[in-house]
Amino acid sequence: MTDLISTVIAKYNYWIYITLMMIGLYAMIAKNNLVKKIVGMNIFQTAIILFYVSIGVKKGATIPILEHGHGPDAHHVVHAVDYINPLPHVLMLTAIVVGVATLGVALALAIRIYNNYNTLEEDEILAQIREK
Amino acid sequence: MNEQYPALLVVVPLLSALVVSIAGWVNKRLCFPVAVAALGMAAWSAVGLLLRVLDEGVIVYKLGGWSPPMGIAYYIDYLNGLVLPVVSIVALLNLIANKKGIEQQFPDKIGPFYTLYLLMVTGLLGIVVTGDAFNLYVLLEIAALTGYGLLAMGEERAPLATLNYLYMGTIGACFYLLGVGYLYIVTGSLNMVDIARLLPPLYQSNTVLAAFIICMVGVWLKMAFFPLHAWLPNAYTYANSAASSLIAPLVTKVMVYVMIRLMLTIFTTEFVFTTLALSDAVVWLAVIAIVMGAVLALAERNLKKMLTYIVVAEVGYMVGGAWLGNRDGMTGAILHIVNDALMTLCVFMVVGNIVYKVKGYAFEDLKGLFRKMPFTMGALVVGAMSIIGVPPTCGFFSKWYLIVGAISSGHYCFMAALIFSSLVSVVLFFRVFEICFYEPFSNHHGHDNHPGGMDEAPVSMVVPLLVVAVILILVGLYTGDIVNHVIQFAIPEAMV
Amino acid sequence: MIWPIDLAILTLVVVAAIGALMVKDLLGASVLFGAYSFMMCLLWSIMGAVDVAFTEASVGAGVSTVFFVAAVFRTSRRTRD
Amino acid sequence: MKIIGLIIVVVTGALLIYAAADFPAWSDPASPASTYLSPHFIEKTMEETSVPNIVTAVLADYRGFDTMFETTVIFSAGVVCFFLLRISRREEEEPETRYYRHVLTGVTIQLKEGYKIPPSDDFERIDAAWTPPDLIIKTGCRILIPFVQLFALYVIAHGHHSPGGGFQGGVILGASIILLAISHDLRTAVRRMSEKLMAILCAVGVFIYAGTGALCLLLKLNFLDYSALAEVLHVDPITARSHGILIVEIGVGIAVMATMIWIYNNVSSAGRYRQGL
Repeated sequence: MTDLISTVIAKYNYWIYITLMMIGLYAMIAKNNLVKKIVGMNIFQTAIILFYVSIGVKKGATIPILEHGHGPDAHHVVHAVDYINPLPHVLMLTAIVVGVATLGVALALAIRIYNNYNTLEEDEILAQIREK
Repeated sequence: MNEQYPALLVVVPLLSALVVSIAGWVNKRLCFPVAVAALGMAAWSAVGLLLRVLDEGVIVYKLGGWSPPMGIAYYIDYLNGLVLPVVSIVALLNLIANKKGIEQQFPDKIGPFYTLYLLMVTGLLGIVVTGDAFNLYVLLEIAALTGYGLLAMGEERAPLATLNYLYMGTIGACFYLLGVGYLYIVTGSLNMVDIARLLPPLYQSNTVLAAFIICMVGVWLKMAFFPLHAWLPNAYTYANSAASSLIAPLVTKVMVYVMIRLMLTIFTTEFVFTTLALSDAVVWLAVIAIVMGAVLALAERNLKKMLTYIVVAEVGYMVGGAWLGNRDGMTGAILHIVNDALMTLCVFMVVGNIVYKVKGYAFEDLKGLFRKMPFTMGALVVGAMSIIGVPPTCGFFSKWYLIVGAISSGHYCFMAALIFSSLVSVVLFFRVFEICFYEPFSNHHGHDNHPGGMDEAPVSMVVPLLVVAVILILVGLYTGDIVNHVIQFAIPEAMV
Repeated sequence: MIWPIDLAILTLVVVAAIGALMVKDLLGASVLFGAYSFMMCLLWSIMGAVDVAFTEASVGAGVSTVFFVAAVFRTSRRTRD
Repeated sequence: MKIIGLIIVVVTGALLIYAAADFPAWSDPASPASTYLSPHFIEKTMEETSVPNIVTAVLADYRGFDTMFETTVIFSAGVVCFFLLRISRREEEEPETRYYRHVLTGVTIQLKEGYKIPPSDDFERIDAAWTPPDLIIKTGCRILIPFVQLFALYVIAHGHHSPGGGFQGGVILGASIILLAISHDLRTAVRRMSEKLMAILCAVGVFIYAGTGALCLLLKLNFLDYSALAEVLHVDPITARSHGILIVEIGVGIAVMATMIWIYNNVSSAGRYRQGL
């Protein structure tokens, strides 16, 4: 039992990212409203970003900006253990950008659909298509 | 110049997309020549690269001058060396063929259309050429986003179909990203070759297994492998013809390429076929995909939608072939990427020509088309023969390899599915030919000025189509060379 | 990093996410989504990913929310789920 | 659909939990991710690129190719939104009655079909649903916007030494114009930043990035190898890398700013460019 609890606590970031991802995935599959699905999609994407950022965390390390000064002794030796892993951050900057780009396109599509059918509920739209 | 082909391949379409985007606001007539020149340059680089690969073997190109595990590198080997020319040539021919159609459909938005077109090709070429797992994700998203934009401009139902595609595509891409994250957490690397080097001691790890499954599911979502195919038929059917004849041949095939790349390079055949016991299950899924694709196509009374279900069935061919786990199956799958891209292009271009002239693609719109558009329908016959698998055309040869692979690995059900779908294709296409040939042309649309006479699509649309039809036959005739000089080296020695 | 704060914000993130999906008004959902993004941004800055947090603050909590509100304004606030 | 969704979610969740069991412990300094590539970045960044913010260095140099495509993604999103939503002038039905407002007196003039107003700066075109912007909000935003923009420029320029960079700065710059559009109306914002300008700036921003890369290629080194710029800038190769990063960050900033405004304009007016929010 204590084992289980310690695993749960030791990796709680990972459990939360799984929870968020599943919330987003469920919303994307099961929600009926198109904009709600887009909200779900964004939650899904941010959950993955949370996962990547969690990879980068390092105990006892500081943010990945080197301490530096100017002058003769500016370049002191840098130890890798003192700084958080920067690579996941770089990747996630890209992923955030991709997320907002997808969001813009998805909203543009939703507006077009609304102009055609005057509703955002998927079942109402499908009913209108069937009527034609 | 020669050493810079890998960069030029991707950068030239990208830069020209930007130029076209600006030109669209200044002088619209500049867009088309710039786009054609850029894709011509890309095709030239792609062919040059293939020749260099044949000469020298694998080419590594370091972007930014950083050596691979640190920076991003391009790896061009026999596998993507073969796929690159196909992608760029398909895109080029389709662009030339659709000039008139694009001007007819989007008179005010020519600039943005060509921009998106070029960016899409950039994305696809980048996916094929890159050697970095994360870079692949970014390019995947470029290809996807521009694809949504292109597909959504079409009939009234297009935006909804595209939005569904967007949801599915995003889930797929995110799954792939998550899988890459899992690989990163256990290996610490993002470079494909480097990951493959670090993975073997970790083959028993849960995380690696989950990474593989998640990546595969993500890629299958993107390529519309059977239970995950629901977005594809509507999205491709309701789109405008220029976009659907670019996206239908290329996107699914490039995703199949990504799957094969994951299986052969990142995870290696040893892990996929020996450590995992999934290959039977996936082949069965492929069987279902092929059968369902064929049956659903049979139920359609609409040429374009019927073709989209054939695309679904063809994806089943390639996934099944790749997962058979032997050399012949893999050869068939890789060869089928090439062939299927070309034959799907051929039939979708035919639909494009028909839409241009007749303004419809339901079966009743096709009546009497053989008399009206003989060249277009001639190309349709060649494309259909290739999809069915009639010998001189290329479709026969890849099917042959797939069937040989199925027999030697003992998956007789897969062989049966292949033959079943070929028979269904015979029925499908001969039904179309019957309508086009025997029933008189009906002019209820009122576009026909000379009843009974010939009214072919413009020369600029017909010539590229005929070129594609000729290529189909040529690729068929030179299959032996392609297999012996290229594909044979693309498959690792370990695979028998 | 102080783990109680981390844990508290993680909980708030989940609450905001569920709230954004449950609320029966799209404008409310957009605003809750903004709150969710902002919580995420806090979480990442706690984890030391300052650049990512900065980006999320400007993109997720800022521009994305504005896009959502704009789109909801152009369509409708009505939702059944 | 709900049941299918639930099943899929449970299966996927189970797979993810199964995978998480074998993860290295959280925040473990000895995990592969922290010991394989990242030490090189952390320890060598300063001597190889002379940029103290490691994230900026990796983003724009080691993995600069990713970032170029990241900018391209945002550019293509802008183009897609325009392509999907913008209603071209020919399709747009010009309303029969148009409204103008005399700026100095605040008098609203209604014009019937066929009448035109003499071209002058005293009149501004408004929409039927136009309401005067709230004085407090209007003034508050006017005061705020220059500072927002200044901060954005700082973020772009100081990306080498502190969190931030082209992307964040570009978003903030874009947000300042979006703030103008929200607090006044869309027409005011579009008058400042016309649609054509936005569209061209998007492309120019990405072009600066890709063009820098292509310039390196022309200088006989690999694509995006900024050390090639040393010849042009007359500095040593390492400083050239630092300058190269600044140049591409500026490109990213321009592209992102323009795209954010472009997307907002199209989404908030559904492509009509009349009233915004």
